[in-house]
Amino acid sequence: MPSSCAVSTVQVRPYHENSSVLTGQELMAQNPYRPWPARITAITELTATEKLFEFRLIDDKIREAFHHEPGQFVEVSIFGVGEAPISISSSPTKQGFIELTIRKAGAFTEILHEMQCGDIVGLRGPFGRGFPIDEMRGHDILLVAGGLGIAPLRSLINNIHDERSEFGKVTIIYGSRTPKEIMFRNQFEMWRHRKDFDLHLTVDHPDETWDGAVGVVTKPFAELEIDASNTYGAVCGPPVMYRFVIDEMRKKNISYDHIYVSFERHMKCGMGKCGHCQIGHQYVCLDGPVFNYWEAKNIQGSM
Amino acid sequence: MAGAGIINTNQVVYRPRVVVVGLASCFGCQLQITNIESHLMELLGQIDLTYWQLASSDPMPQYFDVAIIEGAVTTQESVETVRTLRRKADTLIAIGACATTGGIPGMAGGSLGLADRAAEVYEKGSLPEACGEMCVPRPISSVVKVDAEVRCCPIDSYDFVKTLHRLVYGSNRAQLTSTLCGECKRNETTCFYAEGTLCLGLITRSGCGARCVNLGRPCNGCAGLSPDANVDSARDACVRYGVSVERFDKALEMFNQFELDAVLEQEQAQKAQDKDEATTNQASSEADASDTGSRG
Amino acid sequence: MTKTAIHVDHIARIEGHGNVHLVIEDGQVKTCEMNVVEPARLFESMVKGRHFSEIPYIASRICGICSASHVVTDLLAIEHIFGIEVSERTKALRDLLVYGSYLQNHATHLFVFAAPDFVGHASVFPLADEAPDLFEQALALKALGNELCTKVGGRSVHPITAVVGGFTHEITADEYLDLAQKMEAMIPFAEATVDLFQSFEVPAIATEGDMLAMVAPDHYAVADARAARFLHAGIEFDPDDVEEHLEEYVVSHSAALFARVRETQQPYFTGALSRLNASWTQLSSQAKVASAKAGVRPPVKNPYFNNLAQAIELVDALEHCSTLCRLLAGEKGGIPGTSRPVSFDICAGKGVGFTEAPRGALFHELELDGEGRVVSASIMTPTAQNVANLEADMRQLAELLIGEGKDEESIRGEVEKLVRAYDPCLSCSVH
Amino acid sequence: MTRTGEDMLYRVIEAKELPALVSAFMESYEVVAPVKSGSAYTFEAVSSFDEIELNYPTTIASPKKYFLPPKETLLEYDATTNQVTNFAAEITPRVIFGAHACDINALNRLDLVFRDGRYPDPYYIARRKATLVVGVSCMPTETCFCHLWDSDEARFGYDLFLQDIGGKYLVSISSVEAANILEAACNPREATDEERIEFRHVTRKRQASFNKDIPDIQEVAMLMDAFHSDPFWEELGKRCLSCTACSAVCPTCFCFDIQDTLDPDGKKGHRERVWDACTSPQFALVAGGHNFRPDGRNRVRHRMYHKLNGFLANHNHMLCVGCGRCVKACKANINPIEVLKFFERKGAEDAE
Ligand SMILES: Cc1cc2nc3c(=O)[nH]c(=O)nc-3n(C[C@H](O)[C@H](O)[C@H](O)COP(=O)(O)OP(=O)(O)OC[C@H]3O[C@@H](n4cnc5c(N)ncnc54)[C@H](O)[C@@H]3O)c2cc1C
Ligand code: SF4
Ligand code: SF4
Ligand code: SF4
Repeated sequence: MPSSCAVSTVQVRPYHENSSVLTGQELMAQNPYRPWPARITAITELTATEKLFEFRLIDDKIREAFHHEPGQFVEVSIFGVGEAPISISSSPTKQGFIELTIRKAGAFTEILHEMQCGDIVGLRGPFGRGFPIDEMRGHDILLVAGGLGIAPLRSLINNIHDERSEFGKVTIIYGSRTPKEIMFRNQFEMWRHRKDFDLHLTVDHPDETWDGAVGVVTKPFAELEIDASNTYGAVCGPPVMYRFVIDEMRKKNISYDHIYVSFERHMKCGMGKCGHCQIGHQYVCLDGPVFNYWEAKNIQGSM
Repeated sequence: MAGAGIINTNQVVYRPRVVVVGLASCFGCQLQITNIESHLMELLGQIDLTYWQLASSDPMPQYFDVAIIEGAVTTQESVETVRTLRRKADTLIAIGACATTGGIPGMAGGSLGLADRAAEVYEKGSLPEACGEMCVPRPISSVVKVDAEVRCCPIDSYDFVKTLHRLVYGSNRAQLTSTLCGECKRNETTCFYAEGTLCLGLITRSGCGARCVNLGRPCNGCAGLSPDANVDSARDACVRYGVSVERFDKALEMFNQFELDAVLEQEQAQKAQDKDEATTNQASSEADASDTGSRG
Repeated sequence: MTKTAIHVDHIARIEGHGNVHLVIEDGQVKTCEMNVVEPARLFESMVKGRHFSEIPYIASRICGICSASHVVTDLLAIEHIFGIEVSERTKALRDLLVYGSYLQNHATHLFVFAAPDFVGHASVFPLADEAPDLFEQALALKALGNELCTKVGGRSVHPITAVVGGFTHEITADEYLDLAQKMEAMIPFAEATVDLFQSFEVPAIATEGDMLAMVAPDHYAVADARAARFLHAGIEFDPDDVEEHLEEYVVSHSAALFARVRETQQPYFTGALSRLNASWTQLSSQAKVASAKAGVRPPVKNPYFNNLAQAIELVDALEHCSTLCRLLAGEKGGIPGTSRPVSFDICAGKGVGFTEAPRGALFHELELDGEGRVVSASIMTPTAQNVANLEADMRQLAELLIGEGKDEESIRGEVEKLVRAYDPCLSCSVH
Repeated sequence: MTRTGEDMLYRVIEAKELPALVSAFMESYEVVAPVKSGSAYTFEAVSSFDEIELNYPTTIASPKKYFLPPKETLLEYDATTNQVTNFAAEITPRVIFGAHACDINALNRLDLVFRDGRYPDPYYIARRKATLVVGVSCMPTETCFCHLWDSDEARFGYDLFLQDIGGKYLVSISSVEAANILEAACNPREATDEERIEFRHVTRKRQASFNKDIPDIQEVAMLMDAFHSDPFWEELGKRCLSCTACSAVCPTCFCFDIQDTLDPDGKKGHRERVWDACTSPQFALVAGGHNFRPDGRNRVRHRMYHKLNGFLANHNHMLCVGCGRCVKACKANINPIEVLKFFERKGAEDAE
């Protein structure tokens, strides 16, 4: 810095000095990079590699202002380790708590898996565009999940369940590699028995405990009766799954724009700036992660 | 990876037991660990340094969590040392160019045989027993799996701390393989090629901040060839800027003799493969850009 | 017949890998070997065929702790061959580089390697609790050495900026002044270090070998004189003639070559103690006072006093460097001109570069072809020159201690101490 | 800083008044300007007018670094409690003196992403607000093609713009803050008719001086889509050295990574935003090792696509402003001009 220069560096706080005058929404908006402390209130082991975490935002204002749509995600912070985008697994109808289904996949998620109830993480969000739940009301729903793809779909499923009367027939196809890797099995079974859902569980590799269907997620399509004009489809799973499932849905004549897919990409800011999640000109974090198939088809390099 | 699996989230509950071992090297990287004087005690507070021959006469313990290795593997004996360390440690860190690329000791590999070199240095036929059974100098990773590497010759002290932190506390920071020129642009230094001077930044792994270029010297490649190094394209660039390709190749030997040999081998294999594939469907490479999401 | 075998495998707190084998039979020392097992990296062979510009950079990797000395020595050799005359500023900067490595090396050696011996610890770390002040100041001194090397050479280990003909980068006047002030502030601690090492008790032995050091008529020479002297034999020679006076030979228990005075076939000592003996009168004023106070006046033949000599050199180096820094900053007329590399022509030839590394006389002999590529190289490091003398002193020490009826454990302890007093750098010695 | 053209004022000052203007700025701002550095030019903080090289061809990198620093702390935290301790950002009030039109247009592009839209970026905005931009007219170099993307003139986004009309400057004034300083330091006067004519003259001259070898292909965005699968991208991408130099120098490359760094004590730390680049091999890598853009072909194509098509789709502007910096920075000769030449070749082939 030149010595003749009269100015010195000033400290700017990218947030309001007097936060008490702001609403929760305003607080979050004034610095969207700011993670808000959230306490782990429950941990459920789902499989050997997946756990369901329940969080409660500590700040009252923030907690009350936090609203999400099924399919949206949050950025979870463990300071020193980093941040990771994670889909919200709980339904918007569940107030005050946020559930995340997290697979142990690497550095960040391993540390998270070691955390205990009462520990604090940072949360910011929700980000992205979720499933068009309002549009979906009054229609039949066909949900297809593969593996961890159930994480965002569970939010949708729980939402539908909580407002069951507002939806038509609901069919869920959920495929997993092995029976041990099926998540939320009890919850599904319970609903199946109550005839809330037409549930199809299928595994690639059965073991001695398994008496259900065996095969890929497209297999149950053969026996499905679908009223194409009245159905919304939603798909989430590993990359290879999409093309096959969408083909099946198209064969059943579900319209391009009634089929919804959720994408995953490397993601940092969650706000359409850092560039990592770009596919063509779309930002998965801003324009997605949920896209209808018509949009997705028209993004260069998406499918 | 959170290698040693040491932490309980918000709090360190266990200090990993660490050993530091030197192989064929100049000891500079071990020195660099001590050269962070103002933070040395803080650093030592986070680990249980159970063995460090450079600084202590305590003997090597039976059990430990983290092994830090400096130096290239140049003898049969050190091959064994490295294997033993790998067996005992949860986490193995290679520090410095010697350990990560073979470094300067690696120059003794290459075309001229090791025996011939030894004969040049010692009187013919009188190689001292103390030299042990020599082998082609190589990086640790060519002998055992390495969990983390701290690159450069010598290592940067803070880079070392970062790596240790990554292993002790975990970090989701991406490990970049981009090459050095980007750093020069961030530093806004004039490129050596503009004056027709050879610089190895074109293919050397970034991360050092282009320290040498900042001080007026071209990159010598001590961080090692990037796994994404595009040696062919770099040679073309040399031609475009009037730098001798022969000198470029020769300069690469300085820190990358071992990797260079591997690259050459790979290139040859690739060429053979390309020939095979030339006849098959060309569109196959298009597929990699058109994956959908990756939830599994 | 009683036979005692003392083996110290892997001597700690030295640079590199070495073992001591001492076999005593019936009160007689039968074997006394310094077994240097540092892996050979074959530098002299690997530099062959390479361009001269790369050589200092490669040679630097012989040793991290005296990397600056290796670089400067190679630069001197190359410039000597090409007939390059560098600027006064460049010379001053090179002095700073070499002194910087004295500060680094001596501080590390004295406190991290040697001191634990005298206070009965396995390492320096317990000192951090026992004598936090001392520990902190020792670290600060070492940090200052690093800072000097970093500011002048670009980093603390393996300098970047020193090239044939000059320097590629220089710091600002303000930074020089800041360095000078820091050096001056550190002098009292260096003096205290002299007192500290003076207070340690050491066995009374006197080396029988010769001593070798760089000499100059008018100053305490470390990097710029072209004269070396064997102090006892009184032989003074030009470094270009080093091979006529200094004989290297292979022994099977060491990967390092050994050396002796060719004329007398005697082993010899090189290092701080030799320098002090050779140039005592040219020490800086405060260093001379500190030395006299500690009772160190030439001739000093007890090799244990090498530690003390290093401590005295710390005082000398700080004083000298602060003066240089002030001159480089432009004070007192300054050192005009630049350190930017001068232009030169490449030619074939042979020449020897010579500096006083922290551990003693360092020679690099290079032969270049018409394109500036290395035809042959020979590197004589201080430690390689010292091992033969170390073995002789070790034998003398063991005999003395046996005579005094000391037990195996205390013999082992004293032997290790002696090795460390020599401050050997085995990675250098084997290169 | 104002965005509309209505209140724009034009005045004339003498070239010899510039030092006074710069000094006036220095009273309350750090002044950043083009200076000579080695054989090139860079934007640096200066302490006197004499250091400034106003007649510079282009700089190695753009003034983007003053709005999106290569490394910027977003927050500080305590890892032992896993809580944030501080959000303060250090910001220096600055004047960027001597930005070319392309760089001002580039800033306007960054505004679209970081200032406007759904998530205004508080750090960017604070820097943008604390910075005055003084533009200066230029003549194109061989590698400039800003005119193709309508970026050779800055219509807004600056505080002052100095058009060199030979020994004097026609100044367009667009902020009160700058107007006050200008008026206090210099003697701005109404432009005469001759000066207005001279202004038109130099503008024409600039427009006529662009390198004619750079093909003018206006339908480039559409062609990017049409030739998305052309083997050309393999040829181009195969050369990429994965160095990210292109993005580092580009005034409109804004991708970043967010990284946590612990202090040496392992307890406290800070979260930083650091420049990243889509040409970096790890840019689209996700857990489990899947890389959505695993090779040079995919990465280089993506970068060019974003520059020449993607941003346009979202924001109605080309992202590339044709500053030509990447043309110089890329040692592998990968740049938008090569893409334009490819489309030109394609056009020629079709015509055959
Ligand atoms: C919109 C969205 C929703 C997601 N929902 C869930 C979910 O509900 N449950 C779940 O378990 N996982 C989910 N993920 C994936 C999760 O973010 C990654 O598994 C996690 O970031 C891996 O981090 P890691 O450090 O454990 O793995 P590592 O393999 O150590 O790190 C991978 C590297 O990639 C980076 N990275 C950034 N974004 C991603 C990404 N999207 N995927 C993978 N790596 C990424 C990391 O920062 C790191 O540098 C979702 C991802 C996205 C984009
Ligand atoms: S070639 Fe060297 S000097 Fe040029 S940009 Fe790359 S690293 Fe920097
Ligand atoms: S892509 Fe190249 S020419 Fe276009 S704005 Fe960026 S650096 Fe300039
Ligand atoms: S396109 Fe050029 S500048 Fe960009 S990363 Fe590739 S080689 Fe480097």
